[in-house]
This record gives sequence, structure tokens and C-alpha cells, in this order.
Amino acid sequence: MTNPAPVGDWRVTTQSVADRIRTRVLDHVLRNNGGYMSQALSSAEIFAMLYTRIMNLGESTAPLVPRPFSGVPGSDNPDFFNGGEYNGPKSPEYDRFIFSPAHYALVLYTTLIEVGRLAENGLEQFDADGSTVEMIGAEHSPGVETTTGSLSQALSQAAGIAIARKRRGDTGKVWVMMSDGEFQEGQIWEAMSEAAKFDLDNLKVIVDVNGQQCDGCLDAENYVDPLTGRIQAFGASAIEVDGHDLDALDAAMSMETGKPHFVMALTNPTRGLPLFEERAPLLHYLRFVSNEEKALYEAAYEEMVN
Amino acid sequence: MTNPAPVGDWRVTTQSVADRIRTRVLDHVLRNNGGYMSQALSSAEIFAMLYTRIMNLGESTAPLVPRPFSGVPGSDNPDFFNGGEYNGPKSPEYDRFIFSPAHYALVLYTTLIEVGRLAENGLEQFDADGSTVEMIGAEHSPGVETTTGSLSQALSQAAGIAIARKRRGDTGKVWVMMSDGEFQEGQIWEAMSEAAKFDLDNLKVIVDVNGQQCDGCLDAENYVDPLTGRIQAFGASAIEVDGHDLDALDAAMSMETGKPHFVMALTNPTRGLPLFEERAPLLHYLRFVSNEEKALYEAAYEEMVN
Amino acid sequence: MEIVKRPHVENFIEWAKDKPEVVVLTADLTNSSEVGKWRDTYPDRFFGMSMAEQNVMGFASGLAREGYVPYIHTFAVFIYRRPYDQLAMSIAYPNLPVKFIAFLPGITTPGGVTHQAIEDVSIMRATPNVTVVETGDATEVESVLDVAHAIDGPVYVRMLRGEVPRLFPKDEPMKLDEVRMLSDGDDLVVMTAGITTEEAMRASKPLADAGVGIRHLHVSTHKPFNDPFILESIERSRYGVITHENHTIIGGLGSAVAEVMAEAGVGKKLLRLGLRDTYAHGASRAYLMKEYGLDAAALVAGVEQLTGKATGITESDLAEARVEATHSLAKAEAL
Amino acid sequence: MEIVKRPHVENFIEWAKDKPEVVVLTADLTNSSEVGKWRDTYPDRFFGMSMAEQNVMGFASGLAREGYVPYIHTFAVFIYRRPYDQLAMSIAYPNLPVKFIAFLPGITTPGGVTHQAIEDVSIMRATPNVTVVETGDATEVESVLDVAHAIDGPVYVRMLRGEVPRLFPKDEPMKLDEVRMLSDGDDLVVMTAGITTEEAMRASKPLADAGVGIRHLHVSTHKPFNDPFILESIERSRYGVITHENHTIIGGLGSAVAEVMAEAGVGKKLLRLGLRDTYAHGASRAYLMKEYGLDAAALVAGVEQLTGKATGITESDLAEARVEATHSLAKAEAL
Ligand SMILES: Cc1ncc(C[n+]2csc(CCOP(=O)(O)OP(=O)(O)O)c2C)c(N)n1
Ligand SMILES: Cc1ncc(C[n+]2csc(CCOP(=O)(O)OP(=O)(O)O)c2C)c(N)n1
Ligand SMILES: [Mg+2]
Ligand SMILES: [Mg+2]
Repeated sequence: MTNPAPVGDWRVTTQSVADRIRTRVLDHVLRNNGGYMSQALSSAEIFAMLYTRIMNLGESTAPLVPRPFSGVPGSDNPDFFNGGEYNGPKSPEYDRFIFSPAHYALVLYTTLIEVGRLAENGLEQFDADGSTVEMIGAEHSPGVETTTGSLSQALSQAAGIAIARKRRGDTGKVWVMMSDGEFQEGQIWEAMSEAAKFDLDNLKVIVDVNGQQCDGCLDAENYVDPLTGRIQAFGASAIEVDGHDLDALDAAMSMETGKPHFVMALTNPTRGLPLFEERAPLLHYLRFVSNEEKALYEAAYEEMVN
Repeated sequence: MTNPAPVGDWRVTTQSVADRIRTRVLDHVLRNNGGYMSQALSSAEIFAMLYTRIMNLGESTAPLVPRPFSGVPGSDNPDFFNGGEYNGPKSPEYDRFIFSPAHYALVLYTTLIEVGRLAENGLEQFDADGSTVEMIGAEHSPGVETTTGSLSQALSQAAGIAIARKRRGDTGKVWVMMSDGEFQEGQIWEAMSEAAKFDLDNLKVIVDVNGQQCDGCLDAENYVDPLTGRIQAFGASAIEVDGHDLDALDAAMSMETGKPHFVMALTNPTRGLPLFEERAPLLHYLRFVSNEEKALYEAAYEEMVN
Repeated sequence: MEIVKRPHVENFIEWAKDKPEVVVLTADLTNSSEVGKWRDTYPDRFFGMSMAEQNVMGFASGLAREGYVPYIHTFAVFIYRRPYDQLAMSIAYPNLPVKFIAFLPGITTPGGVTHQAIEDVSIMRATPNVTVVETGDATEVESVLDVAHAIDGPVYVRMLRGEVPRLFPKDEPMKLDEVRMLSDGDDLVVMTAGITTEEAMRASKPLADAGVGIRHLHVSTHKPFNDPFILESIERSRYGVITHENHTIIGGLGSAVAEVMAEAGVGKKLLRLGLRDTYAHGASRAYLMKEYGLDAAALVAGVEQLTGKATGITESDLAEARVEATHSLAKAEAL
Repeated sequence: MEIVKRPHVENFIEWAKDKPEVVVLTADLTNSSEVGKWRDTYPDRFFGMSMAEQNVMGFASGLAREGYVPYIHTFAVFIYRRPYDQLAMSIAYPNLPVKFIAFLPGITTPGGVTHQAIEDVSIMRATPNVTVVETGDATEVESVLDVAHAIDGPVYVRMLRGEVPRLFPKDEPMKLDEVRMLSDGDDLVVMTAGITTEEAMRASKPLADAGVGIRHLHVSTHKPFNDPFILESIERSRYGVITHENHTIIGGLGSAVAEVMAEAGVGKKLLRLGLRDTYAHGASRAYLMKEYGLDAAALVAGVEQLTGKATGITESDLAEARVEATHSLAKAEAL
């Protein structure tokens, strides 16, 4: 955005949610001496767009303060509850949210807080014993409907949901949020090919193309650059946009292409926290090596919030 | 080929091997009241090209008459032998053959017979109890170096061999023969992406694009037509040719592209046996439904051999 | 003995008639999984998927979350090997009602090592939330659908196809976690499942004639495995128990029985017959059953080993033994 | 008790120095699998593969066929779940020398259900040709490489990372298919593997003080499982045996012991402690060990159950119990 958006404009709300995602996650990482920082920096606008502008969700039906863990799903466990309740009721007209890269959970929880679906102190339960606010989200975690910590399974799951909804005539869409590393798994290409074959035009995917994975930078030439073309070759529509540009995201995420649709949000994993660039290429997880370093991040935090 | 090739030309040898593959397989299918017929019709030229023109193989080191089954591989089984011995010794300058769609085994065995690597009566052992001439080839079967009946695993295996050979400085190539249905499995796309990343230009793949799988026709619009483009998008080179045209195959299979190279041989699964077309789209396995039908195929056989 | 041709084909069509929630997914093995006619009968409830089994699991999980009950039909190996992670994480963990109709158990196919499901029971037993059942005859092929459908969660079914003997009367359907007693005797317990049941039935009469009393229990449920009749039977046996399974002896029926015995501290011997921790190869079923000790003769040899007595039974005694559909014997104690 | 920081890191570098055939493959978890420094030391023997585990298995199989010995390093779940078919068909069936260095066994990670390998021993035991070992301390982390390398075939190693206690002296390396006796007593046999060993060591002294004699056997080899000392120990025990495993109780250590007992017809009781056929969730190791009964207190409760006697041991007795590196006791009989 070149001109600041006028007050009352959706962009103001959405950008402020994105900004607050960044600062709250940094605050959390500082308190916990580490965490999934780059994911928040790269995907803040993505999550803000999904939850404030793009997805048509009902009110959360889950308690603001996250419930403790009540056992794994099973026919002998009537107490199990699903984290998807934070995204509102399942209903024909509403969209559904399927969250794929489970290690982005901190970003999702933070988003839920910023949009009023989760209590602020919910994050105090993050990675705490007996809590559902797990480090790697599972389907009891706030906002998480399916279990996807073994990466790249969500797209197939979402396609199954999408085909069921199509058969039923639901008007709501199925939104999937993915990371770029996930496209390395073969299952994604199986899912893509089948989703296209079954004409799942109600399947919408937003991908955080941050060029990062655990071992460092994704190979730009052999992997990141060709990714959009690969998706198109597999029969889906795919469009690249600046993943920090709200208008560009809005246009790309609102397209109706008659096919499963992938918005490739090209992002910067140190966006808003340039200090973090020094760590490149290993940005997957931030752990402070010294008190001096931590102090630098604390100072950066102060600057961000003021 | 518009003009018949002159005697002494490689095309004469190669085409006659291809023709004999078709007739011998039909003969076998008639004797056994069923079999993998379409695969022979579609891939006869592919196998003939590989074994008479393209691959640089040493003499077979295996007995002409196939050995009986001598147990599965294991540290307690010194008697195990590998079917790759039919393709000659492993040596830096020789090519290697990795056979992917294990249900094409009948075509492979027949090819070995036609090129003198397997005794004619070897086929009498086909699918017989205690034999290595298995219906779905495994790594004790003549010509079969790795176990690939769970489809789509061969490309990764071959890539592992190719990278080892590259490191060692071998000049020989690794040839893989694949079927088109195999590209439905996600593992293929994992292998392709990695083979390209590791610059495996010694990896050569010939694909029988016969447009067929077990359930009938492969989806032309959503699958077969885009396949070559998908492979290219994944960083390999791929070229489509008429899979029954020896010169076209020769040119495509001899290309050096500096990348893993895929020759997409577009083939006709009823080539040479037009009678079989009546069975379309279910061509995967031929089983005669009546004596009358069988008689028609017998007549067709007589016509082919005379 | 009646041989029923493709019992699943018509039965599944009829059974699914009033169950609109039932959908079928295949992975390019529709006819080989005996649902070609089902597809033609209920085209709008049929998903003919590509040969891409990982994705099939995910699709099925999504359909299940939306209220459908997916019946995945394919070969067993393409259910628990290629897509195991997806089966475990997308279906078993959330306990979704997906039913796996798994063809070609053990060595019932000449397709060789890549097509023979020899360790599926071990893997599915170790996977939480999965119920594991196995069909042993046409009656069980017909009645397993009710068993599977009634369970709130995923069910793995070792399924028979093609020509299937009818060993049990039509009015004695499979019941979850209940063994069938097919013959009785004091010397030994013999436990079988799937295709080994017919073998043990073939051996029962010659063994009785040779003075060896066998209590033959047919198992159709591998998990749960709580029928108290199993333990009671073993405890009262003179020489112990033989398990005879179309499966590796590690982790399947033999291990389930061992667990029950060791937990109870029963001082009887267990002899586990089956594939001795090995992959197999492609050959006819009869040949492989002989080679790997899954036939009646192997069972007789096992009986001789455990009792320490020669029976004098010959191969031809066994070949002549007729197998007829048998009502389950009333159990010693009402259960 | 000495705590060793990342014992694998330097040890593996040193060990691999004179073994040019050893290559390492990772799948985007290089540092998490403690081979970042190995990569930097031997860059030309290191293959940093993408997060595409199916293909990693195939690559490794090809390298193995060409004479290399690939050591695949990643999390356990990404070895036996996602690429199980490839592990089985491309590596196990041909018995290729690929070594799986499988991190995060059982509940040793807060990563939750998708990262916790709770059924890996069951699955790997059921897979022919695979040797299955588990490290229980720094000495075993250091010596398991020799064990794995000496085997002509695939080896699955449950590996510990990060801060690892040294329970066994450096000069007592892991030996294939040999249990270690860590304490002796006549009442009960306690069998542990991996992280439960330290728990049992913690419980031994208080139990002895309470008058309960425990023969504690540490298991580092799940398959093969033929050490005769196991059966001898169980036979001479007064009350039987408890297995305590960081794993589901179906198909792992408990089942292996049950198999041995039932085959021998030992009339002793087995109590299987471990995950009771359930997936877990994300939390700290200590929390999960308590929740799922993998800690010393759960073992004491198990002892009380099997002996039928209260011990009076409290949580604080256990907390105070010091664990020191112990030489294996001489075995009752020379083996
Ligand atoms: C199937 C599977 N393999 C491996 C992992 C381990 N893992 C967790 S995150 C991750 C990197 C994935 O790439 P991406 O999400 O793009 O990383 P980021 O951008 O967050 O750095 C890996 C390999 C996993 N969770 N699932
Ligand atoms: C992983 C796996 N899934 C399923 C099968 C069963 N299967 C055997 S052949 C085949 C069709 C594959 O397509 P293709 O080779 O192109 O068939 P064809 O051209 O021979 O008709 C299938 C699904 C298999 N062998 N492996
Ligand atoms: Mg990324
Ligand atoms: Mg084909």
C-alpha cells in the first residue's frame, strides 16, 4: 500500500491485526526464550486476511479460555472436543478453515486472540503441561480442526471435506493455509491432481511462501521459483502475490477460477524484525544464544509497540 | 517409418524384436487363457529399443534357463541371486536397467528371450509354482534388479543408484522403464524434484504412455495430456514421441539434456492387434470370456506370424 | 462344502441400499476389489480415485468428518503400507468411521512380496483406535459389514474375494470379539483365522480318529481380543495351544494369544504357526500354504510337536477329509 | 549421575572417520537429528534431502545397492509411518544395509501425536529382515553404531538426543541380543528399555528397602530377542515379570516377552506397563511419563499389583533415589 488507508477501511483493521500478531508473538518468544518467530513474521498478513476479511465464519462456539486437554479422540472418550469450534459452527453457508503447517500454531493462536476468539491469557497455556494450546497444534487445539503435524496431509483432508460439501450443495468454501515446505511431500501432488479432477472449485489454499524450512533456505532456483508453475501444471489455478500487500492478497484470495485455487503469498520471514536477518539462513526456530542477543530483541520489541 | 529400412539396418533388428515380442506374448496369453497383453502391444518397441539399440549392457551372467526360486533375500540366505544378472555385469561403463512397472514382467521376459538372454522355454516357468519367472516380477526374476511391484518406487531407487554412480565417476547410465499410471503416486514427484536438484543427468527414463490403467482409460484431459508438462515443471527434461516410431524413439532416447531425462513414448495399447480394441476401455488384463472369442485371437495370431 | 462365487459383490450392493451414508473409494483396483457392479449401481456414492493411496486416506477422512462412512476397497498392502502415516494420523487418531476393506491377506495372491499382506494384523493391532477383523468364509464376508458398520471408529477388514467357501451357516453371522468353537476336545486348543480355518477343519476328524482331541476356535476379531472363552479353553487344555495364521508369527494372532496367556500366567505351551518372520514370493495359494506351513499337514505336524506323539496321519488322509459348514458348538459355559 | 550433552554429535563424527562407506541422509531435520556438524565435517558424504521421506528411502536403497551404508537420520515417525511401504519394499525385503537413526522414541517429545513414535517397535518387529535396537543411555548412544554397522541388513535404532544420562560404564558397550542385569532379586523380573531404565533404577533401591527383590534387566535389542537369560530369569522369579516400555503395550517389549513366555509355557504372570493402546499428546516428558505410567511410581504400583503387597514407597522416596552408572551384574549363569 503506498497511501495509508483511511480510518474505517478494512485495511486498517486487517493491518493492525497483522501488526499485533507480530508483536504478540515476539513478546511470547521473549518470555519463553524461543519460539516459531519467522512464521509469524512471514504470515501475519495471511492470517489477518483470513480471519478479518476473507473467511466467512460464524461466532466461536468454544470458550474464550482454552479448555485443558481431555484425552485423545476415541469411542470411549465422550469428553473430546474439537478445536475447530473456535472457527464457529459448521453450517452450509460458512467457510471452513483447515490449518496445515501445525508448527505455525503459535501464529494461529495469536490470530484468534487478536480477533477476539481466544482470551489473551490463552497463550500462557502454550506448550504447558496438560494444555490444548500445543506447540504443534492437534485437533483439540484452538482453531485447529484436523491433525496435521505430520505435514502435508491437510490438503487431502480438506479436499475430502470439500467434495462432501459440494455434493451437499453447501455454499461455504474450504480454506487451507499451507507452508511452502509442505509441497516437498508427494501427497500434495496426489491431492492436487485429484482435487482438480473432481473440480473442487470450493477449495481455496493460501500458501506462505517464505522460502524457509528447517534446514534453512528452500532452494530458490529448483524449488521456490518453479512452485507456482508446478501447481498450474497439476490442474489447479495458482497466482503469486506479495504476501504482505493486503490489496494484492484480497484480490488473489477473492478470485473464482473454477478450479482449486492456490494463492502463493511471497513473504519475508524477517518482515518487521530486520534484526532477525542476521540469523539467515536458519530462521525456522528462534532461540536466543545470549542475554545480549535477547536484549537486542527486547529493544526491537519496544520499538515495534511504540 | 515410411520407407522400409534396408536389411542390416538396426531398425530391421529392432523392429523384428518388437514384432516378436507381440507375437510371443499373444501366444503365451493364448496358452494361458489370459495375461498382460496390452502392455506388450504398447511397449514392444520400447523394450526392443532398450535392449537392442539404446542400453550399453554386457553379456548376461545368468543361466539361460531361469533358476528356481531360492528363497527371499536375507542375511541367512547365501543362495539368493539377483535378476539383474540377465542384464550383464555391473561395471563403470555399462548401463543399468531398472524396471519399474512390475506387472510388465511378461514383456521383459519375452524381450530377454528375443535378444538371446533367456531360453525360449523360460516362459514355461511364468507364474509357475517355485519359479522366479513371476507374474509380478521381483528382484530374483530374470532382468529385474530391484523389487518394484508396489508401483512407483523404482525412480527413487534408480536415483540413488545414479547418484552413487555419479560420485564414483561411472560413465554408464541408469535406464528406468516406467508406465504412465505410476505418475499418480506422490513418490514420483518427490523423486523427480530431488533427481533434478542433484543434477542426475545420468538418469534416463522411458515411459510407456499407453493411456491405460487398471480401471480403464487414464483421464486424457486431466492426466495424460498434462503429464509431460508436469515433468518439465519439476525440473527434468521430457519429450513426447510416437512410441512405435523407432527413429523418433532413437532420437529422443539419445538426447543429452544435462538433466534427468524422460522420454514419453505415446503408445497404442492395441497396436498390432486391432481386434483387442473391442475391449476398450478395459485393456489392463486380457481374459477370454468364451471359446469363440479365443478362436478370434487365435486367428489373429496366425495372421501375425504368417 | 459350498463354494460361493464372489459373495461380496451382490451382498454389499444389497446391504448398502438403505445406507446413503455409505460411500466407496477405490484406488484403481475397482474390479479387483469386487466393487465394479457397486459403482454401476450407486455411481453417485462411488469415488474412483487414482493410484494414489495417501490421498485416498485423506479424502476418506474428510468425507468421514462430513458424516459419510467411507468404505475404502483395495488390496491390503495398499492400505497399511503405502499410506500408513495417513491412515494413522488422518483416520485412526481422530477415530473416524472409515472402513478398510483389505483384499489379498497373507499369501492369498500370486502377486509376490509386494502384494502379500503378511504383517498387516501386527501393524493394525498396534495402531490405537483401529478394530481389526478377518473374514474366514462366505458367511463372514457377508456379515462383516454389519460388524464394521456398528463400530464407532476405523475398522480394518481382512477380506476374501473370488471363490470363498461357506464354512459357517448363513444364520450364524460374525460377532465382534467372539470366537467360534468348531470342534471340541481336551488335548489341545487350535486357533485359526481366515484361510487357515478350513485347514484346521480338515485336520479335526483325522486328529480325532488318531485320538487327539482338539478344541478348534475360529477367530474373526484380532482386536479387541477379550473373549474369555479363549483363556478358559487354553487353561483346560492338556497340552496347550497352537495358533495357525496366514500372517507372520510376530505381532498377529499368535502374539495376541501369547499376551493373554502371559498376563494370566497360564503355564501352557503356545506354538505359533504361520510365516516365520519372512516375506514370501509369488506362487499359487496351495503351493505357498504348503511351503510356509499354513496347511492342514503343517497343523498336524504342530500337534505332533506339542503333544510329543505321532498321529500317523498322512497327506491323503487330509486330502480326503471333507469340510462341511458347521454350526458353532455350544460353548462349555454360557458367555 | 553424569548427564552427557548430545553424545551422538561428536561420537558419530569420530566413528565415521575411517568408514568412507558411511553416508548420511536427512529429510530437512539435520540439526534436530544432531548431524549438522557431521555434515560440515564430511560434506561430500552428506545428502541433505527435502522433506520427502518416501524418496529418501528409495535413494538410500540405491546407495546401499552401490556399496554405501546409508545412515538415515530423522524423527522416528518420519521413518516408519510416512515411508513404511518404501522402507519395507525398497530396503527391508532386499535386506539392504540401511541404518535408521530414529529420534524421539515414544513420548520423548512435546510435539504431540504426530511426532511421538509410540508403535514403531511393533511395526519394525513385524517387518522381516529388520533388526530393532534401542538406546538407553549415553554409552549405548555411543556404542549402537558398532552394533548397527556389524549387521548385514537394515537396522532400526531408537535414538536418544540432547541431554542423555550415562547409566552404563563407557567400557560396557551395547551388545546385540544381550540384556544387562542392573540389579538382582528373587521376587520379580523388571524389564525396561530406553528411558524407562532410569526409572526402574530409581525404584530398585526403595523396593529393595521395602523387601522386594527385583531382577532388573535392561533390554537394548527388541529383535532378535533370544537371550536365554530372559527366560531363565522369569522362570526363577517368585511373582513373574513386569515390562515397562516407552511404547504401546501391543506389539513391543511386552509382547516379545509374552511370546517367549507362552512358547516356553512358563506359568508366571506378565504385567505390561506402557501406553495402554492409546495415542498421547504434547507435554513435557516428565508430565507424560507420569500421565501414561512410564515413571518409577508407575513401576512401583505395578510391583504392588503383581506381588499383591503394599510397599509404602512414596513419590519422594523415588525422587530422592539417586541413579548412578552401574556395571552390569555378573549373570547367574555364564552365557
Ligand atoms: C511429514 C513430516 N516430515 C517432517 C516434519 C518435520 N518438520 C516440521 S516443520 C518442517 C519444515 C517444513 O517447511 P516449512 O513449513 O516451510 O518451514 P518454515 O517455513 O516454517 O521454516 C519439517 C521438515 C514434519 N512435521 N512432517
Ligand atoms: C502402489 C500400488 N498401488 C496399486 C497397485 C495395483 N496396480 C497394479 S498395475 C496398476 C495400474 C498402473 O497403471 P499402468 O501401469 O499404467 O497400467 P497399464 O498401462 O499396465 O494398464 C495398479 C493400480 C500397485 N501395484 N502398486
Ligand atoms: Mg517455509
Ligand atoms: Mg498405463
